[in-house]
Amino acid sequence: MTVSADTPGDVPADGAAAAALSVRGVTKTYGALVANDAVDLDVRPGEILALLGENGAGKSTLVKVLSGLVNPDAGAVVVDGRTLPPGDPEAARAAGVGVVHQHFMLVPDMTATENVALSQGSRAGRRFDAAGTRARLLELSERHSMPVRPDVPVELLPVGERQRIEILKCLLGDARVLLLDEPSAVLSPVEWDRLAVVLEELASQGLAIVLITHKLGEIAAVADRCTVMRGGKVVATVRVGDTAPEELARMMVGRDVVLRTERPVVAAGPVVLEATGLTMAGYRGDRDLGPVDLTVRAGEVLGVAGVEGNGQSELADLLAGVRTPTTGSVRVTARGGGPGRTGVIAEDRQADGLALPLSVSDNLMMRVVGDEEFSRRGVLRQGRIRRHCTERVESFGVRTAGLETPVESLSGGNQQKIVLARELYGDPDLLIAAQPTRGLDVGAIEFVHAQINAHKTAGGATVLFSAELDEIFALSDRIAVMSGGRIVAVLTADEATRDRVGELMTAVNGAREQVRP
Amino acid sequence: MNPFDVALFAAAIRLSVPLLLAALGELISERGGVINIGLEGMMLFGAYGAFITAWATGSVSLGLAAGITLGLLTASIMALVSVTLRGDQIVVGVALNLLAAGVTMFLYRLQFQGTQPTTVRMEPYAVPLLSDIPGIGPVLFDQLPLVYFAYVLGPVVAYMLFRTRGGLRVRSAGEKPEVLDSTGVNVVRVQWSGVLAAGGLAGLAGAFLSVGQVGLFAENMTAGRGFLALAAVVFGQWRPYGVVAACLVFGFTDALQLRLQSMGEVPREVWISLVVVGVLVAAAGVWRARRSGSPLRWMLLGAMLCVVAGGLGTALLPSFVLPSQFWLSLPYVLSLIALATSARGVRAPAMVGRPLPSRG
Amino acid sequence: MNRQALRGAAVSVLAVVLALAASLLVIALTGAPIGKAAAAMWDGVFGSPAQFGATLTKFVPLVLAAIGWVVASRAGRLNVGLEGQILAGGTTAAVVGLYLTGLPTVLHLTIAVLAGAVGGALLGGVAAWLWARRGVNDFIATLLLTLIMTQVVSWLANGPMEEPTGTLGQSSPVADTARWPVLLPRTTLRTDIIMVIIIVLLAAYVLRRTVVGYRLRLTGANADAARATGTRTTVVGVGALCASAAIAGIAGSSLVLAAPAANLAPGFSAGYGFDGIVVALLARNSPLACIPAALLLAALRQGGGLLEARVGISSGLVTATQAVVILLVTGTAWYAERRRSRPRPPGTSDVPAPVAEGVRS
Amino acid sequence: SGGGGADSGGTASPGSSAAPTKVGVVLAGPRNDKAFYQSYLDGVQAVAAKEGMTVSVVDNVNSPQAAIDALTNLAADNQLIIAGGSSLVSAGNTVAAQFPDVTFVMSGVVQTGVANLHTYATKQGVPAYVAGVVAAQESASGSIGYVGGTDIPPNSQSSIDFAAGAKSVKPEVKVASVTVGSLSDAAKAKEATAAQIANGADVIYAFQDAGLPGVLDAVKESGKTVKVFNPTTDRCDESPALIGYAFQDTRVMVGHILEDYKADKLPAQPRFYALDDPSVQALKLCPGNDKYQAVVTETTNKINSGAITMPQGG
Ligand SMILES: Nc1ncnc2c1ncn2[C@@H]1O[C@H](COP(=O)(O)OP(=O)(O)OP(=O)(O)O)[C@@H](O)[C@H]1O
Ligand SMILES: Nc1ncnc2c1ncn2[C@@H]1O[C@H](COP(=O)(O)OP(=O)(O)OP(=O)(O)O)[C@@H](O)[C@H]1O
Ligand SMILES: [Mg+2]
Ligand SMILES: [Mg+2]
Repeated sequence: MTVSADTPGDVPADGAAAAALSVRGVTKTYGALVANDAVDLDVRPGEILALLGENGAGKSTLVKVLSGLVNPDAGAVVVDGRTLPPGDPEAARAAGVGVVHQHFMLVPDMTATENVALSQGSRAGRRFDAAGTRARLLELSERHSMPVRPDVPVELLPVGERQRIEILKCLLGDARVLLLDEPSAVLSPVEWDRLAVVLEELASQGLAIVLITHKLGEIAAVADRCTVMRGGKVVATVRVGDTAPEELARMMVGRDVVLRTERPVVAAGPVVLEATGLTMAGYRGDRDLGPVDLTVRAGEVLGVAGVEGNGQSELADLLAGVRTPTTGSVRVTARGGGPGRTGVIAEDRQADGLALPLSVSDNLMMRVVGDEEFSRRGVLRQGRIRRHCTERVESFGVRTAGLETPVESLSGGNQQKIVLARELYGDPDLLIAAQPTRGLDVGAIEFVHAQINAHKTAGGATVLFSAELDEIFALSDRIAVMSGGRIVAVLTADEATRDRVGELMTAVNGAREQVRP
Repeated sequence: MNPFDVALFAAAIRLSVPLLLAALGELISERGGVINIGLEGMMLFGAYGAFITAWATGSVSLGLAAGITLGLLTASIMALVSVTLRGDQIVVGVALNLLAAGVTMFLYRLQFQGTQPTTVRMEPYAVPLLSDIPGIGPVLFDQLPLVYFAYVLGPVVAYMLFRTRGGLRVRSAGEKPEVLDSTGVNVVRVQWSGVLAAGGLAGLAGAFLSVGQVGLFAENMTAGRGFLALAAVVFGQWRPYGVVAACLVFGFTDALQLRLQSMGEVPREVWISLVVVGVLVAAAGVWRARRSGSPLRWMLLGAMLCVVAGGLGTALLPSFVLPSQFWLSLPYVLSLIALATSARGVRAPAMVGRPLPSRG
Repeated sequence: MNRQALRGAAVSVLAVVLALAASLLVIALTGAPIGKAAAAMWDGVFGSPAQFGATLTKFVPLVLAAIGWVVASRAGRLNVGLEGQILAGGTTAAVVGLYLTGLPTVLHLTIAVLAGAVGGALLGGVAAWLWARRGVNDFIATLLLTLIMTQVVSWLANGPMEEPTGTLGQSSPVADTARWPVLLPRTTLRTDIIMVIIIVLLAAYVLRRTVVGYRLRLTGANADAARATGTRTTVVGVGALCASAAIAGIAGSSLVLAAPAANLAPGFSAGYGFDGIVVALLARNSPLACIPAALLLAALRQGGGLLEARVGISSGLVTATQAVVILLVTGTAWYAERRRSRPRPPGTSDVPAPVAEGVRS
Repeated sequence: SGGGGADSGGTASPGSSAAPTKVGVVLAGPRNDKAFYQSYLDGVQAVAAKEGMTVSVVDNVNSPQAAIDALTNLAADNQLIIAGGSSLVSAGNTVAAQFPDVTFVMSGVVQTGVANLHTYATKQGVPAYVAGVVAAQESASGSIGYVGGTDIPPNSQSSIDFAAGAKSVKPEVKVASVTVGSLSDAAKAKEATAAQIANGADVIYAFQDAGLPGVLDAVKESGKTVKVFNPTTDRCDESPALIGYAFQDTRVMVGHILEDYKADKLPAQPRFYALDDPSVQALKLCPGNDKYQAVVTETTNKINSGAITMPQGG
């Protein structure tokens, strides 16, 4: 079945059931930018609707409108036939709209129990039933096999567990409509599988679910229909079973997207990265990292796979020099000898890679501002800086109004490009790429992969950390598997199969990820 | 001569109470993300309002109510400007202190033209039976009724902050207001209630000073207690029982220093107890270092200093007098030391000093 | 951008005018002649060279404290303890001015001013150390240190540094060689104002045009990203706090070395440290805008003084009026900010809607 | 009499023998303290009412710069400036030179050789010496106390002189001094007094103004016989515990200032009142304590004749 991208909502409702959630003509502008442009949407009870769209298409904005966090300029949100007052989160919650936001909505110094209790009830003076809340949380967590520790402040928990708490929080709220904004971005494949089961089960109980994700495979696995957004508008709504992933990608980006990248073969050069005996005591309080030994050569991509919480983030930080190891050393040698330069794509670009309130140009200068080229005796050389930034922005195709635009107003994909443009500048000998495509749309992923491959072809060494096994397989020449803070195996691309890697990831030491009561 | 007698402890309690009232209110406010430099001004307004009402009506309880009301009114200004209008918390607080000093002075002079009348004041109430317990009875249970209120306030605040929904909301407003917003609770209102709690209790603390203890008003009679209460919240590391302990420590050191000053020379008992304190601090340090990995060396250093000073004092008994400024700054020094030696996990609520983000 | 800045400035000015009107109203309510009061306000600021000189004299510590705040807040540090650092700087300057005698003027004055900077920086350094090494909140640390410093100065002025008769509770005046030369005769204005203007311009230049300024900005915007890309953020934070404190220390040195009495007296900081924060707020953390903002606040302080002396308005009322001004200014600052980020009708902005991003053509 | 038409900023030369028409008063503390500052202002206003002068007041001047401002602001409009509070002295030294046409009278030792700058001050410690002599005799416990306000010169002078007076008659008497940290913190003054009493003091010199009721409260609540001296004013009716007070009436002194101004006789040398003029300063006893009158008179005479020398410092 071919779908015309110009006729939104052309897939009719299954049966006669009234929509649990209807969105009518929602429009939201930020200045001149139209984030949502007359968006219409229907979700029926028992249905999982996927919401797909490139970065900046307006998905999260729509979720915020639905949950009352953002007051739309026009349009209405109807739940179970009743129109919600705009910009009123309390009314949305009361109507049964549960939301898992793209960025965690948990108070870091409170426990899971307290966070759940916080999200419930409306009378302030009342004592909250800590024991009851805790019991219900545990009961639900057991029922859906989503283990959480109820009494540990959430700031001490790994992100996967925090995501589980977010989802349980929603479920405990007796939601009728569940909105999940990229829940899988921080989940491991195993965790996603569990979540998928839960979602289907919930749908079968009559919940209406909106799932936002960039992963076409996830859509194919659980969603009934898929609504595609582009530039704030709904461009199409299709039945998932009838539509190929390539087609979805095309509708969303407006052109053909290469979903599989060819891995260039480059002859490995001299050793660029040599890490020996790296250990770090007590990361996340009670776990030890290492000892880890690693060697990466010029023209080589080493992929690091592992279940979240097994030390990959920490290893990335150690290799990037952001943290200092307890013992051991990291040596980066330039291809021509001497100390080498490292470029780092941080796992959490907003937290560790960008200064959001500062301009595009300020963000591009972070590493090089002290170089002779851009400053003389401590004084900035404005002209050169401007020329440099213009060149970077152009060659990476960053969509920005200008060099002085604050980075926070760029969409996620363009923010990532700023990081890449900065970190790949000057042809670094080593690139540490941690979750380089987390939260990016397929078009942007294609671009990032191309950049990593270009870096490789130019003779740079790369260590790629990714929660996406597909990405690891697509780009890596060798794959290191981490478990329990150690590298348990290093496989060549030929040896590595999905099953083998998955097995290594979860074997023996992987038990550490398990929840202690 | 031994300074550690019933009178000392009774004085320590009386000196702690206004601090305790103000500091526990401030704790709620800071947990909600608003630091209230204007605490001193709120106390002063409270003291003035309580006095003028008691003077006009002859009723202590109306006076107390007026003290609370004025504290609440001042807190409303604080909340309006710093919470609703996102004004800088520090600046608003400083302005409120100016405002309180100016307005109370202006009105008091306008009214009394240079006289200083006294009025009714609260009478102590001996709790039956309890006050007959030898030793602690007269110290703890023959006090002003407000003192008993202060006794239970710590547990009440602890309960409210950690066991009620309201408490959860206040804490989340101080740590991550977005979360509260996303659950549909009005963050501005939650912060308002925190600030109002601080204002009402600060007003009561001021009333305790004027109609509670002396039955008169004097310009600037709070004499820096608001800042002391701020320090107590820090010293107590933003925990209710920590704050109670901090106020007791401040009250006790204050009572002790007044006592020591009035002894002329520092008696042997004090030096000996300094040694004891040193040993206790060292023990507590070791215990805490075991539990939470807090830096031990500072604790030990402090303990060593106590022991050495105490030992030397016991041996030599120098009749030396410390300047009054030493004692006046001691609570602040203690607070800084407590913060500097505490485990790294201890920190102010994340939103303290910062305005709420405004929603899109 | 310019239009927004203009609107911000307009709102600030409006707030001040409103506050003045409000205070005149209160004055009128107390029965004082309002015309006379307004005239006294005006004369207090511009009435004579002496009055104008006094206004400018107040401008000096105000603008310095404001610059101190700006420098620290650029790096994301909240230096609430400017007041204490003023006290510390004034104290060290007084010590040098009093006890290091026999030097020629240029040298002695220079050393005394530097001593002020060092004194301020030392106190700021304690807070910086507590922050960097012990993880103590800078906001709390600087506040507590201010409360401590107040007592230290009171002790010094009444004890070790008291003048020989021991009856004044202040130190003797510093040596003439350590005093700033008079700029305008028959006024309190001294040449330190020239140094101050240079400091402001320098701060503006450094913050805007140098690598140091860039690193401060970067650290303030996101310390983690700054650290990950090679900025030593702890050094930057400590440096910003110390520099901020040093500037406050210079303000303190001026309050001693350029004051008519030129001695150490309790309370010589007179709240300038806190008012400096108001100035910075009014100037929206822009160093150059601190100049008009500080002039405005100096004028308010100066005008209020004559109001009391001439019209007999109670000092309590003058104090309260200042508080109202501060509250109004603080309350309206956000309004100006918010107006800025309000949605503008489509077509008025130069920001193009990002269509089809994430694709490299 | 010289030119009577001396208007604001006019031609009146210092010491012109006409009554000033405009007087400015600067006070380092509150004008309603029921003590030192208030009596300063009362003095000026009493004369002003009689002579038809206008009086402008700036009070609570608590920083050096505020002192300069207050003096400067008043000097612009007035012919005579009277400043109460020793912390204003250094400001007077600098401002007087800028207004040669205005006469400044400060309450502390000023720079010499400035024609329009004069000192009229009280030595507040001296009556405390006499109080110390009485206290030593009154005390049954051999222990007496001093409850100070803040660390300001009159406070420390009184403290030193009180102790010296007591020791001069009973060298073995124990004198302990406590500083409350504020002159108006009645609650803490109460605790400080309670501490003194707990330590056995039975005579207390309370250097407290607004805080005095706190001191008297503590005495009452202790249930013991404790006697209290207070500074400045007669408050004997407030409590039977009050035994006497270091009477000080700066009104009389201010009257002298205005007379001397009129007569063009303002002295170049500092004019200090100790106990030489009983209408300005004296140790006075509350009713019922007449048994000490002889001691008071004798000590006062000895001090005035120079037979007793006062301790230095403070
Ligand atoms: N508060 C805001 N102020 C200004 N612009 C905003 C704001 N919030 C979102 N935008 C803009 O609105 C557009 C839509 O953003 P939104 O977060 O909804 O995208 P998204 O579809 O969720 O993208 P992603 O897949 O990257 O999460 C983007 O261009 C973004 O820059
Ligand atoms: N336990 C400790 N004892 C002494 N110094 C420490 C300790 N922990 C950290 N430091 C030092 O204190 C400084 C700041 O520590 P902190 O842990 O706050 O760093 P950070 O988290 O990287 O900083 P930020 O607060 O900007 O995120 C660092 O220089 C670090 O070396
Ligand atoms: Mg999104
Ligand atoms: Mg940290």
